[in-house]
Amino acid sequence: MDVALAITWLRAAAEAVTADADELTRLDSAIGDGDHGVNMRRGFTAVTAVLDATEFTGVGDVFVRAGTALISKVGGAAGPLYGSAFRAFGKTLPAGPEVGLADLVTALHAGLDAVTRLGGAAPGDKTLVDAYRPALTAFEEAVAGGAALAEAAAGAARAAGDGARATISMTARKGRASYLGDRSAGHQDPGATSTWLIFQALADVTAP
Amino acid sequence: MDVALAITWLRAAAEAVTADADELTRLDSAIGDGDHGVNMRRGFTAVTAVLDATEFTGVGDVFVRAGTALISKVGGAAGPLYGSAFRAFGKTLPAGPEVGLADLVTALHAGLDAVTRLGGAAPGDKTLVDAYRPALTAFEEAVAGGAALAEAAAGAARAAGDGARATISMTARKGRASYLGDRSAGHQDPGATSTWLIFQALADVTAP
Amino acid sequence: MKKFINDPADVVAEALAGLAAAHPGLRVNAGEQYVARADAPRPGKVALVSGGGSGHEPLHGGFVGAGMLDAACPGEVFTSPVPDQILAATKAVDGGAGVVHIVKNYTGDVMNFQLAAELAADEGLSVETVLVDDDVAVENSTWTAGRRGTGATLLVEKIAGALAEEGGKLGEVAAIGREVNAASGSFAYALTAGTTPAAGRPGFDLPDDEIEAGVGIHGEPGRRREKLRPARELVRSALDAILDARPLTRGDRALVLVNGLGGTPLIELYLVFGEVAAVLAERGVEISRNLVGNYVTSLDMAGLSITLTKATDEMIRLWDAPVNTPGLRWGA
Amino acid sequence: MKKFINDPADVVAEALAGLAAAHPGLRVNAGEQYVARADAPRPGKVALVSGGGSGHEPLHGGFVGAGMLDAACPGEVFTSPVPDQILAATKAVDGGAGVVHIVKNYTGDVMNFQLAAELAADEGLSVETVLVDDDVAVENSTWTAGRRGTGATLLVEKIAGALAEEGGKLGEVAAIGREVNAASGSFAYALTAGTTPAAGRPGFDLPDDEIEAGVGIHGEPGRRREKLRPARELVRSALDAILDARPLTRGDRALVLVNGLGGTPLIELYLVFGEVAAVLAERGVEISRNLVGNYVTSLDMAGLSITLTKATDEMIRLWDAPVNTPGLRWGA
Ligand SMILES: Nc1ncnc2c1ncn2[C@@H]1O[C@H](COP(=O)(O)OP(=O)(O)O)[C@@H](O)[C@H]1O
Ligand SMILES: Nc1ncnc2c1ncn2[C@@H]1O[C@H](COP(=O)(O)OP(=O)(O)O)[C@@H](O)[C@H]1O
Ligand SMILES: [Mg+2]
Ligand SMILES: [Mg+2]
Ligand SMILES: [Mg+2]
Ligand SMILES: [Mg+2]
Repeated sequence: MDVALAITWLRAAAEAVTADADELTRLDSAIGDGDHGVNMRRGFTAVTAVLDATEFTGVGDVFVRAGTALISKVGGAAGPLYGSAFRAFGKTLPAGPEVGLADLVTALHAGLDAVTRLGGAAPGDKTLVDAYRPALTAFEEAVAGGAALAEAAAGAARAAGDGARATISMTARKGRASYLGDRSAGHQDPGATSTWLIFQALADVTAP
Repeated sequence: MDVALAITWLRAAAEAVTADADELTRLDSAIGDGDHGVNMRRGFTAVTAVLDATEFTGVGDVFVRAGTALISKVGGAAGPLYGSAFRAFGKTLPAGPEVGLADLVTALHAGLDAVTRLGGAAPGDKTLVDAYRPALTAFEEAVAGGAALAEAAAGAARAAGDGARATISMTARKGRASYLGDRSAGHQDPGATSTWLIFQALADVTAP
Repeated sequence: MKKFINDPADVVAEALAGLAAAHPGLRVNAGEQYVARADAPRPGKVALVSGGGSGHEPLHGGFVGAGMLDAACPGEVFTSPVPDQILAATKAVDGGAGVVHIVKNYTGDVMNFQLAAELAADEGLSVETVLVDDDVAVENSTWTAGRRGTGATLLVEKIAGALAEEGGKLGEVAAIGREVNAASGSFAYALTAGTTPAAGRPGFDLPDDEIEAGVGIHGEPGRRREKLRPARELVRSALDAILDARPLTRGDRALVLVNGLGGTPLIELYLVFGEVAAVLAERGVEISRNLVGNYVTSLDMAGLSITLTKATDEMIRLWDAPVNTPGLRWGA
Repeated sequence: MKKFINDPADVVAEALAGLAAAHPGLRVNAGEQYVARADAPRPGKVALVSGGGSGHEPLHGGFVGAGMLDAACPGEVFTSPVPDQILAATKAVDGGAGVVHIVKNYTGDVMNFQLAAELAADEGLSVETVLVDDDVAVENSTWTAGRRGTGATLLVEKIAGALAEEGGKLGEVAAIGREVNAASGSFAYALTAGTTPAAGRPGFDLPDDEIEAGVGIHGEPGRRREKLRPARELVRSALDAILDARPLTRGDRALVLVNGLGGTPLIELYLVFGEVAAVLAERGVEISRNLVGNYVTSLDMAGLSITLTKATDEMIRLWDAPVNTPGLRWGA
């Protein structure tokens, strides 16, 4: 992945969360406070502005700056979680204008660790972790099996989608949805859904 | 009219406004504040309590006490208007356990005068005057023509009903409905409707 | 209808019981149905009595206390009080210096207060009546019921109350009340109707993109139905209507009340106040004092009213005087 | 959606402009999006900073002023503020004696305040955090997000604010805040959902005879849906839930807050307070102080919360201390 692809990915992610903002908000209305779509759109609009305004020399830097923008503009649970994830992801990548598949695997781990450290969610808690973790596993296994980026990204996106859908039956134990107790079951988690959109964006921009 | 008939009339009026309280409130919701039915029911419940608790020796006294109860319990525009009307009506009747038709005509005039003095409404202003006045005229003319009470009362009730219905097309110039300007047209006046109920009650209890 | 009540018939009495439990500085007479200052009557002080239908809280019971009302008479919901209770309250708080009745201009309120004032006069009390009729949405005419009393009631009660507290005479207290009323204009919008406990359903239905312009505080429809517009435009229209009736020109000072009708969140009221301030700044009118919140309400109606009062030094001085009531408190 | 707004995206900024115009005693920093006392920083005084999503007004911006908060950071509607604005506010009001962050226990609020506190520490400021988690409707567990911060936030801000105003040290101010929180329990009901400007429709739909029990202040559904019952019964259930989690026994004293969620009229809140007072009287619990009104709201949600705090002499003394903010004022 080079700087241009990193930027292309984030722009595609921005488009995706903007296009689906109403749907994300609808999901968040059912089990949360109805702001996830607005939050993500605001955050990724800020990310886009940073991408527009900055000359990047390193891939990692693209994600660090994007993460910082998310922390500064999103608020709520999603801001610190996504922001820290992108920052950790970017900081873990080696310096320079291009990074390899193995670097991406390591960085994805760092991103998930940041989410877990900050939010303490385990798999099954009905959070974005339930999309992120299977996506990471699929990506890592694909890379281990010799897949190229496009193929690994496609697998990750599929796994994220499956993970997001799997949150429907879960009872939330973290975030606002946990206040609903059993009533959170039957609804798809908004954060898991936006995570899926971000992985899907990578699959889309790398698709042959 | 003797004391017993006076009491019977007021009890019938109480039943009528209680039975139609929701309808009166609905009319008042359209062009007022939606309390006329509740007000009239509360007031006539108090009237009934006074009738239950008091031994009357004079006809006039029945109406004076009823009017006082209305003033004390109704509030709003209807309380003072109906209360003063009944008080003036009762005070104008000659003392004693029985009054004649001519006495009733004079007393009805006194009642209307009280309403006009207090409220200043003219015919056509879309108030209870628009039922009261034609009822009084019909009653007076019937009596002049030699009719008995039952017939005069039936004519008054019919005229009150026509008068109440005629308020539909009027634009209110008094009371709350006047705040609506032109928008008050197209709705029947609640007070005119309750006046009709009271005259109808007299027709009902005197009907042969 | 969904409300936190028991039997609709008991709402007023039970809310008064709650008011009494909450505020030891008030004396609630449940039998006669009035709320008085616990320390009334205060010998030599002109007493202020107001009242009206319930459903406008904190008006009037929430404005009883030092520096404002001596007593309030709550009627049934949206129904003016009866003469008996007004008379009882008047007698209870009369300190020998006379009593001012502050009456919102509604047929029912006017007649019931008038009957009470006559009865009080019969008993040798001096009563002056101040009629409040600030709502410019109603065209004024001697041939109609005239303008309604709305938001300006709060200003009249506060300013006249302050003068009474510092020893103003009966005529002076009534005069400043009338002066405040004459200097005030109000205009209100409703987004939804309120629901009275007795009627059990909203007074009117509105499509999701329409509002009522020129409403009062009794759930009645307004002068006209309009399309919802941005707050900025609604404020301009309202201020045009007010300033047409009560001109304020460059260099004038105003007291401004942006008042919620019960169901509108404070964040919207502040946004609207910002718009009012912008328009008045354009016109060179200085906002001397302001109040933003739910003060003269109409149950759970989503809506708001704007009141402008052309201020004098004396009004501002009396506005700033200490007040200590459940609904308005400063300097105490 | 019908609201008095312009563009939904501008609601928070425009409401802040209105707040600034209305209250000269506040300094609103529009760029960094925080509200501070005009006289901040006060050298040697521990500063209190709170914040959270907008839509809960007067919380928090309306509680900035002498005797309460030094600064508030409003986020977007129902969205916690971001670290940058919390950091900016913290630095703006630090008077050298340290800053207490009062944080309602929501994942987003906790994380954003935590990031801000770390950044502030990096710059050499001393920050203590008081977490408010009084909502007993949420079962507490280290395996969930824990209890929500709701009505008790007002009591924590008032009481800790008073101690800071009279010279309490950083640790003492944080300690009393935590003590008030630990002594408090809240429970809320919603009759209708609120509508955020951004979502444009209510967070949930309820049939005309059902309510949500155990709701928070962000328009989310509650723990369970129930049939509407008389206020008397709802109050008993709520108090049972609170007293289960935060026992008050015969002879104990309580601070009581009956708090409207934005769309419920004051007349109902007083009626409910009357019911609360009756139940506590039965149980031999004395109500030392009370507050009835809209203080910690959820936009236009029709609903209310009840908060009980087991009171100490010190808490009562600090409750009574002067406070001068747009939303709460006495003794000043
Ligand atoms: N502790 C947590 N760990 C991981 N993800 C979380 C946690 N809490 C919340 N989330 C995610 O955040 C999403 C909600 O984000 P958002 O609506 O923007 O914030 P808020 O809940 O503050 O309104 C949830 O759907 C969930 O996926
Ligand atoms: N000035 C008036 N003269 C005669 N009748 C009036 C006058 N004002 C109002 N009314 C009558 O009173 C009725 C309303 O009574 P009610 O609803 O009980 O009182 P309120 O208007 O105070 O709520 C109106 O329908 C009208 O008939
Ligand atoms: Mg959310
Ligand atoms: Mg009426
Ligand atoms: Mg009425
Ligand atoms: Mg949120």
